[in-house]
Amino acid sequence: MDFNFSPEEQAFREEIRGFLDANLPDPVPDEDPAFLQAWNRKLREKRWVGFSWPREWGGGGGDLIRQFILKEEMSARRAPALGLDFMGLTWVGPAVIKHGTKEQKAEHLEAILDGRSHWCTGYSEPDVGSDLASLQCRAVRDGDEYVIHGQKIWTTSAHFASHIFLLVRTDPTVSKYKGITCLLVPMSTPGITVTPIENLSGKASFNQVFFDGARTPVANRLGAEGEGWKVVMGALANERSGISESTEMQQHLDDIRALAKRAVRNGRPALQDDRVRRRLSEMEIRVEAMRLTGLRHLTDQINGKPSGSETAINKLQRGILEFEMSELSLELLGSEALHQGEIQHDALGWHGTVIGGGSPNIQRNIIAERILGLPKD
Amino acid sequence: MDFNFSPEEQAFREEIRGFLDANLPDPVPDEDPAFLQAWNRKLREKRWVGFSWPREWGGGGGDLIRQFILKEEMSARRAPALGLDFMGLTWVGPAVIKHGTKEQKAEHLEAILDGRSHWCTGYSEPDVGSDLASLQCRAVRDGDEYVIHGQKIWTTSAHFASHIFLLVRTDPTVSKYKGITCLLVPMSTPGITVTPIENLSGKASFNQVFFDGARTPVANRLGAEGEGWKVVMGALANERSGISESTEMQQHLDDIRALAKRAVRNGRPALQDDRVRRRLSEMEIRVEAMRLTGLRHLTDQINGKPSGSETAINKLQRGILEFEMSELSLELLGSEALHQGEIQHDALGWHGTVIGGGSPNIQRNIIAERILGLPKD
Amino acid sequence: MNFGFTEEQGFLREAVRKFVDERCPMAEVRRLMKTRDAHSPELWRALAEQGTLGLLIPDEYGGAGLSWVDFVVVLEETGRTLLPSPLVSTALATMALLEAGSPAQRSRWLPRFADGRAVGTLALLEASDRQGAAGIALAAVRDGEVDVLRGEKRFVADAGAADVFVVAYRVGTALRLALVPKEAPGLRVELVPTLDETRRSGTLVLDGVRVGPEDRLVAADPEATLELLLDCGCVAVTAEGLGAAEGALAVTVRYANDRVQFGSPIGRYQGVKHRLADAWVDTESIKSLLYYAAWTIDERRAELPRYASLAKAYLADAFTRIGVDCVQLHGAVGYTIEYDIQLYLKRSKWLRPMFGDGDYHRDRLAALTLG
Amino acid sequence: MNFGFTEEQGFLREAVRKFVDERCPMAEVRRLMKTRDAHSPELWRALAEQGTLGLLIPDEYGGAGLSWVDFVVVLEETGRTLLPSPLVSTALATMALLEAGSPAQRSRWLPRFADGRAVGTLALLEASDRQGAAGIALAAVRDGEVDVLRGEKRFVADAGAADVFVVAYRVGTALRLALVPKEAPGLRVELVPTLDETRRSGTLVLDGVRVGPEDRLVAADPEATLELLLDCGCVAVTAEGLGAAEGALAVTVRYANDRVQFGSPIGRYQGVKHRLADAWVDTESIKSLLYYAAWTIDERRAELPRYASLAKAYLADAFTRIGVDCVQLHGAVGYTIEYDIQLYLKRSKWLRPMFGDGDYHRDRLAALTLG
Repeated sequence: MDFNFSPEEQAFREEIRGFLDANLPDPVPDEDPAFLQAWNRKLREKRWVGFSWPREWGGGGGDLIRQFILKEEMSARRAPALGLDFMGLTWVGPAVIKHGTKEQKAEHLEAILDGRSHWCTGYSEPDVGSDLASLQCRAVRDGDEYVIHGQKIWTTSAHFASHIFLLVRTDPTVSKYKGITCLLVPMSTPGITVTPIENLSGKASFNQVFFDGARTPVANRLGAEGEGWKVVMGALANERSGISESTEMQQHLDDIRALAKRAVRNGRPALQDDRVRRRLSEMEIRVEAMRLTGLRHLTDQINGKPSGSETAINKLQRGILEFEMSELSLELLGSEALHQGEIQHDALGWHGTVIGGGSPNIQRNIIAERILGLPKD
Repeated sequence: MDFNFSPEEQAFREEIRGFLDANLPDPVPDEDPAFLQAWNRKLREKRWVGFSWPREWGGGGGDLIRQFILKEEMSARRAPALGLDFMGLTWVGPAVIKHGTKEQKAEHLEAILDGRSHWCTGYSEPDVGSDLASLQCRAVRDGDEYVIHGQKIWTTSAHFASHIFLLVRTDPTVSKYKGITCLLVPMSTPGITVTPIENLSGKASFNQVFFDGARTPVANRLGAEGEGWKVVMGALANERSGISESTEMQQHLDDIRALAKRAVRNGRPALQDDRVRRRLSEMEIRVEAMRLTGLRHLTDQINGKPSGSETAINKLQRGILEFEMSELSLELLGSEALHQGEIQHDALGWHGTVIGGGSPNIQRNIIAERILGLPKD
Repeated sequence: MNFGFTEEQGFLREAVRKFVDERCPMAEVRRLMKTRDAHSPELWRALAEQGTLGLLIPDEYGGAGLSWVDFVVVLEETGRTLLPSPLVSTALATMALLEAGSPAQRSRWLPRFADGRAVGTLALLEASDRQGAAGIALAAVRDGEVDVLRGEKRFVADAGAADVFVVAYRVGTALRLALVPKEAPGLRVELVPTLDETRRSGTLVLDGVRVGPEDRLVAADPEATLELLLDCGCVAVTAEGLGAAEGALAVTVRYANDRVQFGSPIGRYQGVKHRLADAWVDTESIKSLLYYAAWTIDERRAELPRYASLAKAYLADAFTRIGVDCVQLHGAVGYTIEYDIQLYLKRSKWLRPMFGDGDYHRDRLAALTLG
Repeated sequence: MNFGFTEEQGFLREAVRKFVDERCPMAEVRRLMKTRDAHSPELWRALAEQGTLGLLIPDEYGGAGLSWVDFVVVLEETGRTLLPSPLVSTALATMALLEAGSPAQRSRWLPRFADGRAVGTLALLEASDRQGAAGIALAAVRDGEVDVLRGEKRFVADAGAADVFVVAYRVGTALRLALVPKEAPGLRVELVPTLDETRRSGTLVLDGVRVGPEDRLVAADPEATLELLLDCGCVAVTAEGLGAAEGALAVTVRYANDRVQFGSPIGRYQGVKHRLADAWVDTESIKSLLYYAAWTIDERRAELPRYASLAKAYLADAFTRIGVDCVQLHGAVGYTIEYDIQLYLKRSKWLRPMFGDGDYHRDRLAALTLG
């Protein structure tokens, strides 16, 4: 156990800080597309976009600890995300690097790093719910093409995505895990229709995607036919370091502390209220526990023992925190909570985040059955 | 809806208060057997023991509202319980009045009112748990006697009871509800052995009772053979008015308020701590909700619509309150909570009370399935 | 002692439920919430014809002269389907008139409230963290017998639909209450977008509004009148919230019976059913507190402050939990605008601060009980 | 950056677990808890032979010179089966000597702590609601170079088994720490019956106890030393509590797999499994905080106060919930003395106030972070 960083790692941290001092405007114009493009170009020059990707494909070739340091420093200064194509960087790129053909790598990887592509992922389907492997969307081979029929749902960002990382059933006669194939499909393909689903804030953040005989070349298949489940499980493991979750929650905590500092409750500063103080401390405890749990799993990853179900810990902690933070922030607003506003909007939005990661009850089932060894229901 | 009492009811309340002023010592010597006997004689003279029993059997012939007033006033002054044989008064007496022979009534009712008997109830068995009707304890008819073999468990007070209100299986060939019979058995009967079970406080509050060929005359059967389930369900309904539960919780609340008034936390009076104040208010809210819910059910009973599963409301509220009160009282004690003492002892004891009424999860299943109509698990 | 509803109250409940189901089903709620005031004059007149609007108003002013227990029955049913309407606001304005209105003021407004020609509301609050009299700072400038008001009243419910406002202000340290009609020169309403789209809130801008003696309420003790109005507000929104919580529970029970996952309706799992059972225990317990609190308005005013706080504190936190649990138990669809459950979630967020949140009322109870 | 245990620490954990399972299974725990001091000199010597007692003590005094991270591994395992022993008390007395002991004091006591000939403990507290220096009021009367103590120290862990006490007192406003051996004239120990029968607590009565210069610790900043001891205490009891929480969870998981009701093991029901899953999330999260807190004692003292509070606050409340849930999930047998789960419940009640409860540490964190 050693939480000290090596001199080289420390120097890397200083390098990031220096870069941010020199380049990051205050306040960060994080809604300005021109700034975000320029920012991405600067990060690309440093090879900090796709930091852990191999250098031969345009990545940084960085190790996990430096990646952690990079994320921590960027997040502490509220710099924009590392890269413009979130899904591409997190899911698609690593899968293409592992399973892709030379042509696929050339076509997609640099585009992801430059933010020229914008990927979405087509996994969930109506009535399939938590049981992902039961998916029904069909692709039938017709010469050099697959012909796709079916439907996806809860597809985040599909309404402005350039490509979809798509799971389809190519063989319904074998066991459900073996008949699945992964395709890389441009959203401009004829036969694809996107219907946005409005969320409770009235925004379209996810979609239904319909495939009505959409055709895509066999060259767009990632990995072998019937190997789609393996491909996607590898990609899922990539997503689960838990580090970014805790830095995000740390930012929320900073925000709610700032709110508490200016809030007044019934004529008295909110920070003089014992219960407000203790609720903030309770959040600090859980955020710090998440950060350190993330570091434990990072160590496991570095040692080649990537964590499996253990990531459910931080998912559940996050659910508890999002709820608590939403409620406290609304309480601190007093009657202002009746109105629309950013804080009020965020307080409704956490439901989407929490459900997006698999509902808390599903996480609890996983823990109870896989880790504690209790019988299946 | 009318929460006013009639002038006659108000006069009855005044009568009780006058009686208490004249007769109840302060402090109440509620551990002194001689006082308790004398107190019971005084209450018997007023016909307040067995207040709702018919006058012909020595009861008060009182109505439910006056019974409520009587309990409320007695409890507010922390007078001893109304009667000495709790199980006899609550369960056995009403069942004997309804189903008993003239001889059974003569033998048992006055003894219960005078506190000469001490009843326990033999329902639960090992491995039967919540599914009471699956009981296995056998009674076989042999001439004018039943011969009993089997075992009961969690039998409160059996180690000093004079009689047991016993459920046995007389016919294993019919459906489980139909083969049950109710017997009124003296504990002195040969073939009955009692083994106390120590609870976590090291006290014996409940027992195992073994029947090894114990014989009891057929004359001790309450109701017809095979009608035991009906008899006991009627008795169970009697128990469930919920009024006494809320008066008990009100006493706990008074105690914990008194504790909070003298407690200091980290050098500051506990009553200056916002969180302590609000936790006390939260308890006040739930206790008052219990009291009023009890009154709603009392009204239903008066109108001949006795509540069924609705009593689960106050059982669950009680579980929440007992937990909260136990934890807050220990927190208010500070380091004193390390030691043994009455408050610490009570803080462990609530587990018994809560489980005794059927575990909270069982109550939730009942509500979800019977009232909300959700499917059985 | 009788803690039950009369047969008439049973009929009233049935009638309101039938009216609401027929005249304002959820599709109509969604249509109304897109309109400027979330208020339908047609629906309002139909409610008047039912006798609902005049419920608290005495016979002599064209009402039915019924009690708050009756009104709570109505609000529970209108809350159940999130009916958009200024029902509560107008009832509170009615209470202001019944408590402290002059005969002329009553004659002018109460018949119009009863038959649906006018809508009233309270305009009391200023600071977002303050409920009671201590938060009222708006100072009148005296011009002879006239009080001239310059300032703002915020968080005014149904501000756009209202024809008359009950405004609180100060002359020196003395609190005054007055009726200000919407046509009063210098009065302006600014609507503010609301979290719960079925509800409306606005700021009343007072730019030299003149309040003459005939406009002022004649309260002997304005602070007491103000407290009564706030406590009645507590009871009213608790009733609406109870109905909404029951509605959310019913919607979710239906979903849990219908939605099949891993081969069973999700309502089979204890993870679902126990939370719904807890929600039911809460709604039943709130009923007990609420009905008694309503009865104290009618019969035992001295107990009202405590019971208003007991009921609202329970509701505020329990409905928050119920709203969140019910959305979560819906899974992903609970987060879509298509399903109704999110409307109940928003109502739960709306009702929490209205007339004081849980901690506010727990503090108030502690002050009453512990000193 | 490496958040993992070394291979040696893995062996240490296995060795302690094996020792505890063999030498002090639950039957032996139950036997020991009936003895006066809940302390077995034989077991203590066996622990010494294992090298466990000397773990924090430098080589030169006969110890192993290991770290708090190692010690936390030990405590987690002894906590798992509720081992009765003055292990924590002696380790805290060791820390007092390492931080502020003179060479003579160290030479006298550390070798005896390491080989099990002596037991030490802290005698700091007086008022039941006070943890820190502000609670220390015991005033010495000066007699030349000697401080004469008259008064009481309460809540002294393992008071009956201890050979030497680290006593805090004041000379004027100045805080002082001293070593008082149990044979000191005027010293008397009164044992107090404890809620957790596997633990012992007592009152130290000081009736003219004389503390000479050679008895006093030589702390440059006694307040800082005191705070360090209390923070080390936090870490130690959090480690014991984490082990106990894991033990309670394991016992209950076993019961939930074995106990059949309505035809299924009760562990199949979500009402059971979700609570156990939550308990597991809590124990894993506490581990993260605890291991880091232990590391700060060894390597980064400036961060210790914050991390001691983070870890203890989480443990205090989570273990309370876990203890109660685990008893409840056992049903009626959970309430009997026969089943072990009630011993874990009592341990959870014991550990909450030790070195400050949840609210105490949340207040402390708020003061650090918010001012």
